[in-house]
Amino acid sequence: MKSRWFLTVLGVAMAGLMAVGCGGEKKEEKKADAAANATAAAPAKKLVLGVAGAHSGDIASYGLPTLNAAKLVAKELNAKGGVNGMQVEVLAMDDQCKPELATNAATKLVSEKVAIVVGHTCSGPTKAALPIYKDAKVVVMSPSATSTELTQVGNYPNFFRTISYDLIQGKAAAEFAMSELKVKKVAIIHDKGDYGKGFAESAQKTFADGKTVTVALFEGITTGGVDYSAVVQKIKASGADCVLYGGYYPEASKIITQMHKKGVKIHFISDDGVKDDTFIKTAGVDAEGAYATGPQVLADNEVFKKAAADHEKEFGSKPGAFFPQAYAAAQALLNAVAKAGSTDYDKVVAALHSELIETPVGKIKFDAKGDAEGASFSVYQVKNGKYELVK
Amino acid sequence: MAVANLLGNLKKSAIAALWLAFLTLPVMVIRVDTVEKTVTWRWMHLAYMLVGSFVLAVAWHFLMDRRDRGAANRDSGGGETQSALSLWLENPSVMRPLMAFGLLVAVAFPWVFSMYQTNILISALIYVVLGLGLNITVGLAGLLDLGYVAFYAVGAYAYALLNHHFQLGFWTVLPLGAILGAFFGILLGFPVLRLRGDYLAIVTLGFGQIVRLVLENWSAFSNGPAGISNISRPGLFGVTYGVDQATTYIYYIMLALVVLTIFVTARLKDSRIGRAWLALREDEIACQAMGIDNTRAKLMAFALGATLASLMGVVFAAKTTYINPASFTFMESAMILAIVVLGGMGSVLGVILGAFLLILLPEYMRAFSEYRMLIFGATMILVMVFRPQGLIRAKRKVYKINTEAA
Amino acid sequence: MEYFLQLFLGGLSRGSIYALIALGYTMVYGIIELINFAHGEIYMIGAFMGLIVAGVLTAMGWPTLSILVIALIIAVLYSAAYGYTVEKIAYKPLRGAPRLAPLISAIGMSILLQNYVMLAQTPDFLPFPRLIPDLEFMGPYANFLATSDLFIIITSISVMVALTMFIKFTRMGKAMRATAQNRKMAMLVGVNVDQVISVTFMVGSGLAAVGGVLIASHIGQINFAIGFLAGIKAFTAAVLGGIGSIPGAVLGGLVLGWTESFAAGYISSDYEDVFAFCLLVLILIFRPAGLLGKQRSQKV
Amino acid sequence: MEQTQNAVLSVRNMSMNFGGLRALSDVDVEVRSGEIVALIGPNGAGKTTFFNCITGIYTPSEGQVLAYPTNGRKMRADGARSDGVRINGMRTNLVCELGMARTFQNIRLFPSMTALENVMIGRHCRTRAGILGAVLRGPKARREEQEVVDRSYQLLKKVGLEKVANEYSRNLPYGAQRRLEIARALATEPFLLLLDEPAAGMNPQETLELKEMVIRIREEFQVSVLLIEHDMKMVMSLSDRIYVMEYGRVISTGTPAEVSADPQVIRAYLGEESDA
Repeated sequence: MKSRWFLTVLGVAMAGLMAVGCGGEKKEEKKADAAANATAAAPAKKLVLGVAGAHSGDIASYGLPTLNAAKLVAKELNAKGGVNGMQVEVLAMDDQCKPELATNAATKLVSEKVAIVVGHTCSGPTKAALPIYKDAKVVVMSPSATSTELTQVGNYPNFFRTISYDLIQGKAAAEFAMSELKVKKVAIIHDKGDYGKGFAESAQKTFADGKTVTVALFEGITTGGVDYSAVVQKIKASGADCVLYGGYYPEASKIITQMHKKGVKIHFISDDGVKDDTFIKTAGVDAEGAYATGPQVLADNEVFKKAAADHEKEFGSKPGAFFPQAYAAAQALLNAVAKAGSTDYDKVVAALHSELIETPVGKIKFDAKGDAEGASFSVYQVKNGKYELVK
Repeated sequence: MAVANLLGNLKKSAIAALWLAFLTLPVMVIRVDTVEKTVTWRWMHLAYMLVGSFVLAVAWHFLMDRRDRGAANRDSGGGETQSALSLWLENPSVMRPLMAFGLLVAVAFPWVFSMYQTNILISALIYVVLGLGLNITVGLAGLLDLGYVAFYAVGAYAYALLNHHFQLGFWTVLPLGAILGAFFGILLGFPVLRLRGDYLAIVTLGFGQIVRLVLENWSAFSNGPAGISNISRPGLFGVTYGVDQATTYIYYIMLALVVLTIFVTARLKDSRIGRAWLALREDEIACQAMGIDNTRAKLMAFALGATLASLMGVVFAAKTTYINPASFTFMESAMILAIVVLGGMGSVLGVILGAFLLILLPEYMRAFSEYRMLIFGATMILVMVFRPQGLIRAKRKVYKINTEAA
Repeated sequence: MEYFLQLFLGGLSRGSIYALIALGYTMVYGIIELINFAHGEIYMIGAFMGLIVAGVLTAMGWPTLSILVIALIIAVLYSAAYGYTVEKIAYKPLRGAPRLAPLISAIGMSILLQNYVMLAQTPDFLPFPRLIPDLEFMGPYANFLATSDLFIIITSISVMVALTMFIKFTRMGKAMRATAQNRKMAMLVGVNVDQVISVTFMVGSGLAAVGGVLIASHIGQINFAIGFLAGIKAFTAAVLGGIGSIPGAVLGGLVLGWTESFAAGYISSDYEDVFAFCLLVLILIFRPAGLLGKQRSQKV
Repeated sequence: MEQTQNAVLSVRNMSMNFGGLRALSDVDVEVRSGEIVALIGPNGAGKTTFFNCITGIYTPSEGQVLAYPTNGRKMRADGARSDGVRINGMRTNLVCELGMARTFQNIRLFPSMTALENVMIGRHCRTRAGILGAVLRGPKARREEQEVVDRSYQLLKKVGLEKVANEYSRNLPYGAQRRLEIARALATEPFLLLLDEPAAGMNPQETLELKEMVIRIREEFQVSVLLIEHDMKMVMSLSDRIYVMEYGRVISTGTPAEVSADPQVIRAYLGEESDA
């Protein structure tokens, strides 16, 4: 009796889920179809802007600001009458920063005939999803995927980004260490992740090319560890006068704290994943004096000021990570559609390459490989509990 | 009686709700910022918590009563209660058309639904096979393997690397991956044979971690955390497909592999080998005392499970066209294990159901996005509490004896 | 030599951290033979309790040391309550169920608790105040061992001693041992097994909370996911030492800590976890019951 | 060494130590072809340990165990000789394959398998079908499987369990489970059947039936039987010879009449535990 009851409920629930899933799916598909048909005949009412990225899970704090940015841009344009007479609608797709979920998100967006997508948050999922977009001729622009190969290998003509990539960032950090800090011996530590290791390797290469600095140590650490004293001792034993860390802020703050505890007070340079206020909060006084590279944001950039103010008004909080880049990406994509006059793939891509647009990251257009011209990295230093631009 | 019972339940539920509200009070209500030295109190959350946990507690007690009554019935009545549904399902005159219908729906699926639906169904089918593979190791042979995902990684990287370096195609690597999986299964199987139960679990967990860590660190071999992209999709006699057709194509490949796996596992389950595995699971000493070579049986179970996982790895790499070590974490092993246990250890139908439930549920629950993992965890607990043997209880074959010969 | 000593002490401190969490693990396992995957989450909740209490008290302007004491007490009590509740919901209804069923509900509980804290608090890392003050006399030795390291080492050893005494000499401890050896017999001789299991969970969870608060204060940050890796490491330590054995948990933790520390120091931290797991596999192959575990001859 | 003619099992000077504990010391036991031999003694005398030592579950510390298979078994183990196989230290499954099958004191059936399947497990070492055979089910595999089912069913019939062939073994009554264990052991085609307290927990009527069954089995399957039993009435009327053990030693041996007249046995066994 009991099991029959249970199975019946389960069966109904599953059938219901399927029905909801599929049913909803079909309806929306029709809508999208209708939209597509309408575009051909007369200006339609809606232009769907896909936003794919980590909207849940532990990386969500890097992905959600992008969604907010897209919503803000859409709202602003809609208030001005939309793009080509169409109202912009944001369609969010969560990938939790996992490649397999990213392909699901991508196929869903393609199924819904979305032509322009802001995303994805992480490089790995972006690599997994891009072939699907490429085949369906969807233009994708990421505010945060910094893997060098995404643009530099040239596999994806449909991919653009408003952030500069690991190679440039690692180079910027290494050059800063060589020319400004005049270090002689450096220990490079990374978190074994795609992002952190990419940054570390690029810095290592720059040091090797520069020839004035020896790399005394190049090692990965385990994220989430409780203790990094062994690696700190190793840094100390190596006699390095500078640590270059590739990774995110939680480990960076643990390492810098333990370094100071063990009396290792040398330069600490890290990347954009560390250029986050949470780093200063978690590392406390130990964060003081640490350097981090980050995308160049013109402090007196009018667009950025306005976007940040809008964000405060709309969501009641300060914008999060990659917000300016995401804002720029949404702007650039929608501007390209407006300039192209339709969502036609070739025209949109051409417009992205040729049209300059004023964004929070500066006045940008995209080079042949898809990187934003003019977007680059600056170096910041923690001074009095705040990141301040030093170069 | 019923009313008193109901009132009693309501009272118990109220107490439970108060207790849970008290328990969750600090985390739900208070948010602190130790840097700014500020405290935020969010009392509304407490109210939500009270109401929510009361409703849940009432449902819990209601179900618990049902469960206990069911258990009491079973004890007094003796024998196993057979659910009407499973009786119905076992009837071949019902089962056959049902299976035919299911297959028809499955075959027609990509033509009716969108590429997205097909795509997530492929994921679900991959997990069906993974579940069935782990079911051999855990469900039939009783060897708790917490590092199953390592074999999945072996297959995925085998295809990715062979494709990347030597341009080998999907169909060439598929059998190679299977062989490699079996090889790794035996390789890892050997040292752990002496261990039993939970020690086996932790060592296999360790192996799973080692494989992932090596993939992460040995960049020269596996390209490290950056992963391998641009893996070819499967082609057919030199024809390559676009994403849409390729999805449909992989879907049919997967469908064929699922049917094959179901066929193989169903037949194995009631064979000489399958019985030996079951005996191994039930009582290792008695099993050996009855002349079964435990070592052989264990290695076979390990190798076969690994082969299926490795096969799926190849398909997975071909499907996503990009892999990195992050796809092969312990959580993935736990997920596959959950499919097996939730579905019903040893039951083929149960595992299939479990895979669909665990893979499709989060996907269709996108609407609840942030709450879905919470609901997912709760579902796992609830199913285990109310159906510890899994959704479908494994059944043994009923033999018809030829009495004339007897 | 100095380098060796530094690594040795680093490993000691890291190992004590593992040991502190492993103690609760091994206790629960000893009594009901359940790999309590949610133990790491209880540790995480203990740390959050500590953070919340510390946050409230800091805002009220209390002195650091009293905050530490009160935070510890409240975290222990609350975590014990969590342990009690978790057992009642996810494990008690499953006694007598197939062996893997409680394991799955434990994994479910772990996912549930993680997401509960993430949704109720935040997915970001939160700074944890340094509640353990730096003692002055430790100043010159900070290069080797910080005060918080010392604190954790002393705590795990005293907890180990206290726990051993508790199990050896108290009535409840005896009941625990009886339950661990043969639950049915214990029941027959009048041990309230339900109560024993509840107490075991409460004590184990309380210990996890002690670990949570001290370790969070040592590391200086927490988020909802810290329990997972800590749980796996502690479980490894417990198995290494011989699961169910209390001194074994501490020894296992230390051996694990030293292995990782020396592997990182002399070879490469890239592979420290690989070394840790290889060591585990090797030890279990040659001593299947762990370092201090009793080799139980199987009854036939 | 002396070797009695047509012995099927001969245990000489066997000792077993667990750490400092000497569970068996210098045990000599012999079973001849077609005999029913009983092993009796108070609890803790080492009877089950003796079984475990000769079936490979424990490796005896000293002495040797020789088996003389009567069914012309091929031997896979090292040390196979025409005049007997040394089986101490041999793996349990090989001992079984050689032709020595046992039951357990605390019944060890496979609870979630049916009665028939339990017996079919016993056929495992006498059949060869592998994974491919199981999956493809070629004519050979099918024939073998059918043979396994038929023979197992026959065995169930022999122990009177054919009506419950498709019941889960955990649901069978106690006495039936004991008989099922015997059927399972017989399925391995043994030359020597080792029964560990087969009548434990049975009522007098069941015990009587069991006794008759054991005699019938000996005739029909041409096996020798070595059994541990506490039921004196059954032991005395069933066995050809008896070994009496106490504190890990054999203290007396002979026909039932001889043993029951041995003053040492009366003192050690019957005197102290007359109602055992």
